[in-house]
Amino acid sequence: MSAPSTTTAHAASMPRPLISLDRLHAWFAYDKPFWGKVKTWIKPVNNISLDIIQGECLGLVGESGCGKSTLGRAILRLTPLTSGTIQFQGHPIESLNASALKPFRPKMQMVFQDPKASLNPRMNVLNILKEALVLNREVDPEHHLEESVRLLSLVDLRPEHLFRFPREFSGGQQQRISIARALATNPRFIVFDEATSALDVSVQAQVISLMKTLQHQLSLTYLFISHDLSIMEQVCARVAVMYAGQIVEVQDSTALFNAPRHPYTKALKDAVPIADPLHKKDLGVLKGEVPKLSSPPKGCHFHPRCDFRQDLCQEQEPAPCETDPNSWVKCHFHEQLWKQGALKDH
Amino acid sequence: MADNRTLYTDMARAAAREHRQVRWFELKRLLKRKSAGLALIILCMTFAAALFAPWISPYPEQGRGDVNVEHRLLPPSSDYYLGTDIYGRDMLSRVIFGSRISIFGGICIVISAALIGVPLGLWAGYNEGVSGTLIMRVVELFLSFPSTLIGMAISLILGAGWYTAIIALIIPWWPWYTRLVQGEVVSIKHMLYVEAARMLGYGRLTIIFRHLLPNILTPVIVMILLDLGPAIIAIGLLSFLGLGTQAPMADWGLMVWEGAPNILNEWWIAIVPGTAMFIVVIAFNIFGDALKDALDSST
Amino acid sequence: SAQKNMVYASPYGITTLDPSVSYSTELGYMANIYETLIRVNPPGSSELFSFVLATDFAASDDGMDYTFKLRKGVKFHDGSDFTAQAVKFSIERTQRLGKGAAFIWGDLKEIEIIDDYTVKLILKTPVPLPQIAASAYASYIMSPGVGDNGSDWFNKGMDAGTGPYTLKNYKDGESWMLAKFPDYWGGWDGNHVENILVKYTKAPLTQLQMLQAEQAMLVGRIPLDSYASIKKGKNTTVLYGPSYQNYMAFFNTTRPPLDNVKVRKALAHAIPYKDIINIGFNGNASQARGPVPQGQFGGTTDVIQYPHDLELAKSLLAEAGFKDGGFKLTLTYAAENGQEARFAPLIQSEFKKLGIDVEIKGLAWNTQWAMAKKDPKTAQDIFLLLWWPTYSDPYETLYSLLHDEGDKPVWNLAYYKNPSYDKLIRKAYETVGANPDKALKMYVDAQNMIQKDAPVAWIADVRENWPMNKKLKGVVMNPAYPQVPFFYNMYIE
Amino acid sequence: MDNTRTMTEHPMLQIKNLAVDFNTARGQAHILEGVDFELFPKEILALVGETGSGKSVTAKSILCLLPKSLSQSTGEVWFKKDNLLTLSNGKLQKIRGHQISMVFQNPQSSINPVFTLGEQISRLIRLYLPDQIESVMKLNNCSRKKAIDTIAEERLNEVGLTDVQRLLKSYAGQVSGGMAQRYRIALALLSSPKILIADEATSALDVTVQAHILKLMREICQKKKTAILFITHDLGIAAQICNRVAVMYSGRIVEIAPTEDIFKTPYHPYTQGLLKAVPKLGQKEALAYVPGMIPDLANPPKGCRFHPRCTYTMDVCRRRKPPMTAVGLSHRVACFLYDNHPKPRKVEI
Amino acid sequence: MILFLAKRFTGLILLLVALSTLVFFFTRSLPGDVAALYIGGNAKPEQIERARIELGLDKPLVVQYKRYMERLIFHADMGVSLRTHRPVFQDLLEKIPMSFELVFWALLFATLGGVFIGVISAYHHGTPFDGAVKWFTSAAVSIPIFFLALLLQLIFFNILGWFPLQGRIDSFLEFTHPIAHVTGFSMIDTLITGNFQAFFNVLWHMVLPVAALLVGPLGIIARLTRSSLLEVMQQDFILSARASGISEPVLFFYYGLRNALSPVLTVIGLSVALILMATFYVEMIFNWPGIGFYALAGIMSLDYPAITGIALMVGAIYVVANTLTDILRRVIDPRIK
Ligand SMILES: Nc1ncnc2c1ncn2[C@@H]1O[C@H](COP(=O)(O)OP(=O)(O)OP(=O)(O)O)[C@@H](O)[C@H]1O
Ligand SMILES: Nc1ncnc2c1ncn2[C@@H]1O[C@H](COP(=O)(O)OP(=O)(O)OP(=O)(O)O)[C@@H](O)[C@H]1O
Ligand SMILES: [Mg+2]
Ligand SMILES: [Mg+2]
Repeated sequence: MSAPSTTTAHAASMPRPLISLDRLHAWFAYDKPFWGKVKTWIKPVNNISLDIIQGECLGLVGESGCGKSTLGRAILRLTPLTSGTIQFQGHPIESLNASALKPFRPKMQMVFQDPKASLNPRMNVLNILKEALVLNREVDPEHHLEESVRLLSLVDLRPEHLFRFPREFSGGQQQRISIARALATNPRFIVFDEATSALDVSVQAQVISLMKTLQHQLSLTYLFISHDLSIMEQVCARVAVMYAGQIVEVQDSTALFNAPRHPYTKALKDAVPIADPLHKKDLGVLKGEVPKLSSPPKGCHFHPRCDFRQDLCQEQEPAPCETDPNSWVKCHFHEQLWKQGALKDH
Repeated sequence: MADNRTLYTDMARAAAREHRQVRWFELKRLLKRKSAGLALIILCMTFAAALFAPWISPYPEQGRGDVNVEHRLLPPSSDYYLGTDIYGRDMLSRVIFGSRISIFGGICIVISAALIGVPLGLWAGYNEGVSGTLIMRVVELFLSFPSTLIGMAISLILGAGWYTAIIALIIPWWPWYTRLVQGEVVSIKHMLYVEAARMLGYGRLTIIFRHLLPNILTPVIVMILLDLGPAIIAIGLLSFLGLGTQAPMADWGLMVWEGAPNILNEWWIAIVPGTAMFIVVIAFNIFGDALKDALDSST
Repeated sequence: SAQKNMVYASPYGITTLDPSVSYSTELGYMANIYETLIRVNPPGSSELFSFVLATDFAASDDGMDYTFKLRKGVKFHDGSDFTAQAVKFSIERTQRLGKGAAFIWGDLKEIEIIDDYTVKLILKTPVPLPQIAASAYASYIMSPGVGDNGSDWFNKGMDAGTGPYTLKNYKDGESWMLAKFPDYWGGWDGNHVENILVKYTKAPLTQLQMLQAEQAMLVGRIPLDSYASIKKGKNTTVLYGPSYQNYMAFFNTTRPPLDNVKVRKALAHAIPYKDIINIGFNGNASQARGPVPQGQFGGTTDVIQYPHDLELAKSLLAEAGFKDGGFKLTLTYAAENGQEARFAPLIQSEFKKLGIDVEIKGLAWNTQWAMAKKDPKTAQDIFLLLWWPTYSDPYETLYSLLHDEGDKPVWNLAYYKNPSYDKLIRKAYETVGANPDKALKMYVDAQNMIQKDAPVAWIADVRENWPMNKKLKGVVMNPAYPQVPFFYNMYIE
Repeated sequence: MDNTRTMTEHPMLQIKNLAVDFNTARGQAHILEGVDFELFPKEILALVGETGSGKSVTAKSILCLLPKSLSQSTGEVWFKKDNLLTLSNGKLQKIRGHQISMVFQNPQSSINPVFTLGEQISRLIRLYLPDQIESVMKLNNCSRKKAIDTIAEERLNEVGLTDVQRLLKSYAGQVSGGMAQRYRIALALLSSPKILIADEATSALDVTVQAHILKLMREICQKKKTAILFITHDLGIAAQICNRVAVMYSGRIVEIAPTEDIFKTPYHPYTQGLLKAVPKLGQKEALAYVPGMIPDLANPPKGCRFHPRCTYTMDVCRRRKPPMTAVGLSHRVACFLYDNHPKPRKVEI
Repeated sequence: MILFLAKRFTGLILLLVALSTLVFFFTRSLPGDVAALYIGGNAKPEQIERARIELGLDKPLVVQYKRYMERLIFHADMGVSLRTHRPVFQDLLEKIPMSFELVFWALLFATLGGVFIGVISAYHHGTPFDGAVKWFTSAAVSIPIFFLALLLQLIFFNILGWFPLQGRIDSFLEFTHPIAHVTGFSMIDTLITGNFQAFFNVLWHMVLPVAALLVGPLGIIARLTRSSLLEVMQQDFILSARASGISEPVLFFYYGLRNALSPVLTVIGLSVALILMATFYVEMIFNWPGIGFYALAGIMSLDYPAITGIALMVGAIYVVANTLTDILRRVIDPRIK
């Protein structure tokens, strides 16, 4: 087996970003009039700056509809950008057109939220994989069949599955097929968009362990999107918390859940039900409504729902504030809260 | 390696075989519905009649149009099962020969319309930009234009004849396919698998033909089947106005037209082809319906 | 008391109600609303003409001017009196508009009013003016009260005639009424229908049904195959009469193989006249002899006829070098014309026996005609045509159909060229007024000249027929006025 | 403890040997075969299990909501004195919504998109609560419409929805998934039903809103004595709010027990696998999972449907379906391993 | 909504301009000799030449086009019919009401009947009744319209004698109670002039042509309603409403129907065009003096101003009908943006 490991394993000593986003905006026109300006914009990605370090698995959590998928798709240039820059391995790719983007496509892949919908129902697994393999220059077209089998074996599927159609697989298997497809192009970077949220825990565990194995084997970089905090810790070393189109906190995953620095992170954490009947707890309830992405609250987007808000929060948007290397938080009063221990568990 | 490959080929064969079995099962289930089976039998018989017209019609030369003046306007009898027309030709033979143009023409119209309309619909559905809008505007233009008028006008230009009738009908027909396909494409193009293909960096044409086309084929095929009836009727309508098939050939519509003035006395001249047309169209309809149900439930 | 109202289910629509312009199927109504100075009598009458708005006419010796004495006491529908002024006004208006059949007045120099009831028409050449004045088109007299009104005025449903009926309730494309004009000079004593509702009915089948259901007294065209049942019907009957309409097949003389006179003759012999008459016309026609139909002045049995004779046709073809045929011909006919559609296949079927393949094309009349006129080289091989004369002198027919039209053919769709023929018919035309017998001989000679070259096969002279209710009496048919029901003469028993 | 109490009471809902077949392209699919369980007053029963194991189908067949043309249901569903499966439509109507109500899996698609939320809730209020409308009308001296609005507002506030006035005027497409789900829950609670079936009722919510709903459920369960059948993937929820847990695998309940028992001593190999796969905050070692594939329901494995994936497969497993055996006080499991020795056996997977 | 209407309206104008351009050049490419047609009868060459100049046919096509468009846009002048020699616009104004009466009733009954039959058969889904409806609708959409019209005449006039054969009104009434021309709609005209005898007679005459026109659309609408409703009835929200204890009839007629109606409305919009087409044949067979009758005559005689006028009119009707159904769809279905 000739593993297509082209990059020599980098020592994690010098973490350098594989992808870096700078003030990225991706807005959608909500009511496009016949002529004239768009009146309302939906702003699922609103001024995001973030580095994804080579070889890491970055988690992205946040409530449903806050813009996680859009961010993932924006990085892969699957959704039109409004402004900002994206660098991939140092190359700016935010303004490349479709053909200029072609060489980058195989290197960045995505596993979509809904595995069934992301596989063409009229194509069998072989064709699905072949389609991606064509883009992998290192594989001779003659060997596509063997390569497909190899990919399937990577994701724990058997050769006879090659000739089946997506609908003949269970959700978890479909998810694995899309992972196989993502791997077929020999990518450096994969976005997992809630790749496990539709699955039951057993199947979810299956997919996650697969992801981890592959990451080690092929030294891949992941962006792992989910709104389930419990699996974040399993999968990711670093986690970004997203709220209403913005990233409010980035931290080391263990630290994040032990000692959140942003009130929203804390609220999320409190609301997670723990699968242990002996540790029944009062689930934290976040008051207020999910903000509209078209007109997010002024100042800190989270302030209407924050227990610790002060006047400043309503007026001024907090700037990111570095707490550790590669970690930062966007809250005016995070230091104060930290000192008070207001966000600690009781 | 080589062994592996033969192994894979074997596996492919096995999988294909199984797949075919499933298809066969679906077909059987479809035919188990009595009406669909009956419709299919009628259609097969009609096809056979059209194909083997010279051999199965009692008076093939009359079927082709030779007049038989001595036996004009005879009612159905044991010599002429369905009677004779104003030129004394055997109605049965005429109807059998008439099926040729009706059925061939019908198929020709819908297939050509699909061949024109489907790619345009795919393109227009996938590119909602200038080209797509343009196509849809043209489609709307055609749809808003009375199709019978188009048909007639074209027949008038090219001269009446069964082939011009067919051309004249294809022209107002294709926009319906474009419309159907465009709608379907718009509804599936945001599916994740299309996005996945874009993620891989494939261009429009690849996506259109590899990903969109196979997924809209079912409604198109059903529409083709359901359209065959109307197409046969449409040829008949043009012929009815004297703009379609020309003597001595005949399609069913023309025969109804020719027989209509006699309907009070020699009713069989119009009723026989009219009924034939009605039965075949209904058969296409029922079969198309059944196929639709079968295809819908299997995906 | 006798019924005074009747329904006429007519397939003949109205294209214009302007009597100066009218040149189409509205004739049937115009002839009941308007009147001409004189009228041609049906064949077999003792007199050639009968007098309508004129009471007498006389020609000068050289045939260059004609004096008409006019009827007194005639009123127009608008209430004014009919005088010589009206005659001058009408003819000049027609000439001025120059539409429709206005060409018939082409040889008229001027109109002189002698007194209120005498008028003199002066000609440029000695053409037969009475025939022209009796024309079915463009010779109607209308009230000077029309003034400067154009066709629009008429087309709103107005009329200004002297005829027994006036137009009422005109709904184009649906129905209109010919209502009794109370002041008609002929008076309303005796038996006359007084109001005629014309129902414009295109579908022959509907006409038949209306007739059988007694919803119509008179109809225009019904399915031919129903004639037997009409004749047998309790209430219905068919009245036959002569007509000057005939069907012909033009051969394209500019292109092989039809540029060969032998081939043309062979085809003329191969046309199954009898079958055509029996099936195509349900017996309601006879084989034509030449361009001029039998019964019309100029139509005599002296004109050569080509009888149906396949053997002869075969040998002629062989002589021409086409043993067993082996060529293809296209035949066009007017798709609107059910009659042609009916017999065209018979020709096709018969020609097949000679080994000639005929492709039949039914085209809208106007398309067919346009294609024939465009370029003889690419035009059809055989062109079926229905013809009827505008006025009852053969010249119009002979001239229109066969005189050399150069490279812009209009009616000569055989593209036939024969200078001596052209000369002969013109001479006959200028002779006819003064010496009808001599002219007749010349007309016959001219026709035989044509027959020898066989550029056209004369298929059938049609007989006029009126399917109608048995109770309808007094129906007069006059072939000079095709498809005109003279309602004034009709009455219901 | 809770479970001892429940055993003494009469069950609110009793399902016996429920089997459902679907007609599919590949033939009859045996989606459910022999589902047995009961629901007691004031309890919350969690129904967990693999994707496609038939949880939603079970829920729907309780209320006879499966399309009759496509499926056949056999067995018994006893509610009070009636077997719901044999009840006439008219009688079912009186039970559906009034006595047993249900929240569907996909919140947005289970709201009629062409009526405003207000229209839909007021129709149900008129159906369920005519008395209350009257009393509100008397109390507030207001019109009928007003009264209905008042009730609607009150009920929607209960599930944590704010800005109700706007909500009542919007259509399904105009509200977020979370709002839609809470709205559906409010509808289901409108009639104060005896039984609430919640099919993944919180899966579209983010954790914070979910927490609110879970709290609410617990409240009504206690206050109004409503029994809740809570279908979920999230074992965390099961652990936090449910009294008992039923584990479903390929059309059968394979294990049912009080929550604590299930988490502490799972018996069935599948349950054990499932529990191991639950991610926990702070857990470092890799998650375990049940290997193998979901069985094809048109062609299910003979005998115990789990046997192809089970490490303890015995001969008998391939031949016969394991019956439900009691292995403890109100703890039952369908596995031959426990035929003789009702001790949980750690199954290595 | 106003924006939408404005958009549709500009769309209509653009469509009509495009349509008239298309039809103009199209008809001019027809091989007929327009001038000769205009003269009629046995036209003589010099007359034809004169008519050509009168009609402006001697000018280059572009000039003709400019002239045509100017007249069309600024004077609603579509030229003079070559056949009737009257302004096409006037002709159309006269004919439209007559056809409209047929189309209106046909559409009304096809819609009401179709939806009703569709709902009932969906409600009784799978029963013999449903099967019968299925056969009936299959037959309805399969029967060629001209054949149907002939059969109707044969059965209801010739055999049963229940309905009149043809025309708008009995002939004898045209003598005694002629329809006054006020609006052109005979039903309205007879009503406002108090001509009740004619009114009922006209109604009676409409039965067969309307029946011939409505059978096809009725079948289509019934089928579509049925299948669309059946699909809707499987949706979660219906299931959910059923689970809330809503009774079945309410579920079908109130909850389901409104959801199912959107595609049905689209088809009703399209049916307008279909019915208009069908009037070509029906009016001919039933001798109904409407637009179809006029169009057919126009086509057969290559009366291009009339053809253009009809095309424009049918196009406009199509767009208006579709706009109306679109608006209706928006009203009943807020999902459509
Ligand atoms: N193509 C688009 N056009 C308009 N709005 C869009 C588009 N794609 C996404 N949105 C909007 O952007 C917002 C964020 O969507 P996104 O899918 O990124 O959320 P998410 O965080 O992934 O949510 P979930 O957890 O439910 O997947 C949503 O409100 C959505 O409606
Ligand atoms: N209408 C239907 N026709 C055919 N098969 C069906 C139908 N509805 C459900 N099924 C099948 O029944 C099985 C059980 O489905 P069900 O929806 O009950 O699963 P579930 O346990 O609720 O899964 P999930 O956790 O994904 O909601 C599945 O295999 C599904 O494919
Ligand atoms: Mg997402
Ligand atoms: Mg479910």
